[in-house]
Amino acid sequence: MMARIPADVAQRGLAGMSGEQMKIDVEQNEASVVLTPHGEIDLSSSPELRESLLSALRGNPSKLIVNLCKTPYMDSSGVATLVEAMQKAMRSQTKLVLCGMEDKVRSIFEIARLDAVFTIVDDTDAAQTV
Amino acid sequence: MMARIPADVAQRGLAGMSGEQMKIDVEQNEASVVLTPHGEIDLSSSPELRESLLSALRGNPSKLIVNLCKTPYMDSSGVATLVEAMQKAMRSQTKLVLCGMEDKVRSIFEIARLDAVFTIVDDTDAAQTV
Amino acid sequence: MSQSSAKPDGIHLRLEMLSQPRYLSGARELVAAVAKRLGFTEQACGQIALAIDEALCNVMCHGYGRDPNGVIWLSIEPLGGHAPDNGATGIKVVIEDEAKQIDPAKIKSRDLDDVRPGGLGVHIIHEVMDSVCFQKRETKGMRLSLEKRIDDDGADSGGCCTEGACGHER
Amino acid sequence: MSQSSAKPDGIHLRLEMLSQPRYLSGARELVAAVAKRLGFTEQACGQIALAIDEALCNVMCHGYGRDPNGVIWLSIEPLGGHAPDNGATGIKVVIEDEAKQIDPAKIKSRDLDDVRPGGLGVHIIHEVMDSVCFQKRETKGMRLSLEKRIDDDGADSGGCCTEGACGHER
Ligand SMILES: Nc1ncnc2c1ncn2[C@@H]1O[C@H](COP(=O)(O)OP(=O)(O)O)[C@@H](O)[C@H]1O
Ligand SMILES: Nc1ncnc2c1ncn2[C@@H]1O[C@H](COP(=O)(O)OP(=O)(O)O)[C@@H](O)[C@H]1O
Repeated sequence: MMARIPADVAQRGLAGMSGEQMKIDVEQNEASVVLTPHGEIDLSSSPELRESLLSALRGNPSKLIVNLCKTPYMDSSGVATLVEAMQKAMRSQTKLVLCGMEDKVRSIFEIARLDAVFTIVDDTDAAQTV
Repeated sequence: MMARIPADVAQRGLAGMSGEQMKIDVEQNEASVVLTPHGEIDLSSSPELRESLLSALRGNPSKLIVNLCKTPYMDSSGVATLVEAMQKAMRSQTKLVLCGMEDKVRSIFEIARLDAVFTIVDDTDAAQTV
Repeated sequence: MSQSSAKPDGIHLRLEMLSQPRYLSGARELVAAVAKRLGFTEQACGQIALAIDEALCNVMCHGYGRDPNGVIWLSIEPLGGHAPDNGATGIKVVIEDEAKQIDPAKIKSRDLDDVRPGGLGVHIIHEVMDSVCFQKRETKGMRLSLEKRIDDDGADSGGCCTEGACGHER
Repeated sequence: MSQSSAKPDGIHLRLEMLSQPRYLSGARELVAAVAKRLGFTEQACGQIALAIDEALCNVMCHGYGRDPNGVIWLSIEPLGGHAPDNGATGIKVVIEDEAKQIDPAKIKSRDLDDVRPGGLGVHIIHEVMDSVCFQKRETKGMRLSLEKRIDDDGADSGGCCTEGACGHER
């Protein structure tokens, strides 16, 4: 009843199945970069967020702001991606700041007890001054 | 695999299956009544909207305003309910006005070519003066 | 519902549901969310959800005569390449039931100028979808096959048939 | 998937889906919309959606090793009376697969204090749901049975088991 995918396509696995939908705005300021992902962050879109975070970190900004005001949903694959970015950021003296979180998204950080581990502020203005 | 419902329960049919979720605010002014349904209006909730409209019309207000600003979705059962109310309202010299429609809801009125049949205004203030 | 191996017929998701109005929202949200991931705009997804809702309402009300024990199957197939990373060109949704059969030619909405409650569902389905095929199923019940292409405004753009059975199957 | 008559086992909706991340949103929106109609708050629906998403991610990644051809079944049952107008007291969701089997006792999340990417899904599922049962299916694959009661804040409130198989079936 259900359609299987040919083996050669299947072998590419899930890597190729991700992220063709997600738009991520990048705003480059003097010393900071603001990333604003648009849309739900789950297993299908988090690889694209990861690419975008790693690419921003390669520029060694003093601050990397992830603005989640356009993110109505995030699962643990998104959280994992942000944890990885935070650890990379710490090693390269970049300050990672999250802002603009909706309650629904904040609740996963609370459940994972990561709300105290990340620097989380209200909006990009607060993120610039923190 | 799927659960059937006992015959005696099933006989009550769909009437009893409706509307236990929908909240409808009723605001009674001197000559007008404003109904504000909260939530999606589909086959499962439109009977409750219908009850509420008929009850308001029984009071013979000179104006009945249906404020759809808390209605993110409506299907043709909701539209049918409003058409019925409009016809009843016309017979009893009540003016029926719709307001607060989101684009998504407006589009079903357009598809059904009922956007010119109803009096549709932006908000309750406009509805009071129309 | 057997859990044995799946035939490669293009169906990626299949929902079996009881004919109860309280489950309409679940079914249309499922289809809308899949359409979103396949590349439809937010607006198109809203319209697809509406068409699915109208089709399911008709099965519940006319097909099953409001019996809450009827079963409805809804299957979803991406059009234009089934590989998970291929850009889909559209969506196909097939709705099947075991309800009473009706001549597909008899399924039509009222004249829009004759304003009265009801009689809009079939019109809405035709407006939103590019292809609309009502068929009697081989054994019992009806099958409604719906298709919509991405980047199409949903206007009348030559579905395989717009009235009655077409016998056209992908 | 057979379309013959349905057993009265309480399941009202059943989704069969391929193990592809792009279909996660459809599955969780389906469950969230049904939960809403059964009487859960908006917030509870969001949490249920998250738990379902995490469970499906685990089947896709760990069970099927990211093979996009795996099949996953998700069934939904209202708890506390199956009549369509009876107030439900909760929801039961069962997720089944044909993927590799694992000892249910081995399915657990990392220590939360040891901050590193990943290792949160199982913890989230336990936090959100009142009852979480991992089991090996009789033939092949795993079964995860999840329950949540309405008007329960999702805090640890005595599910039938929180670690490993419980053999408890409603
Ligand atoms: N699934 C169905 N089974 C039987 N008859 C149907 C079905 N769908 C539509 N019809 C017929 O087509 C007519 C038009 O349907 P529709 O445009 O949705 O308006 P309404 O449902 O309000 O009557 C219905 O009145 C019914 O006679
Ligand atoms: N469906 C499953 N099949 C096999 N193993 C699983 C399954 N679900 C969870 N596991 C095991 O439990 C561990 C913890 O899962 P989880 O808390 O979701 O974190 P993560 O998926 O990030 O590793 C996984 O690493 C895996 O070993």
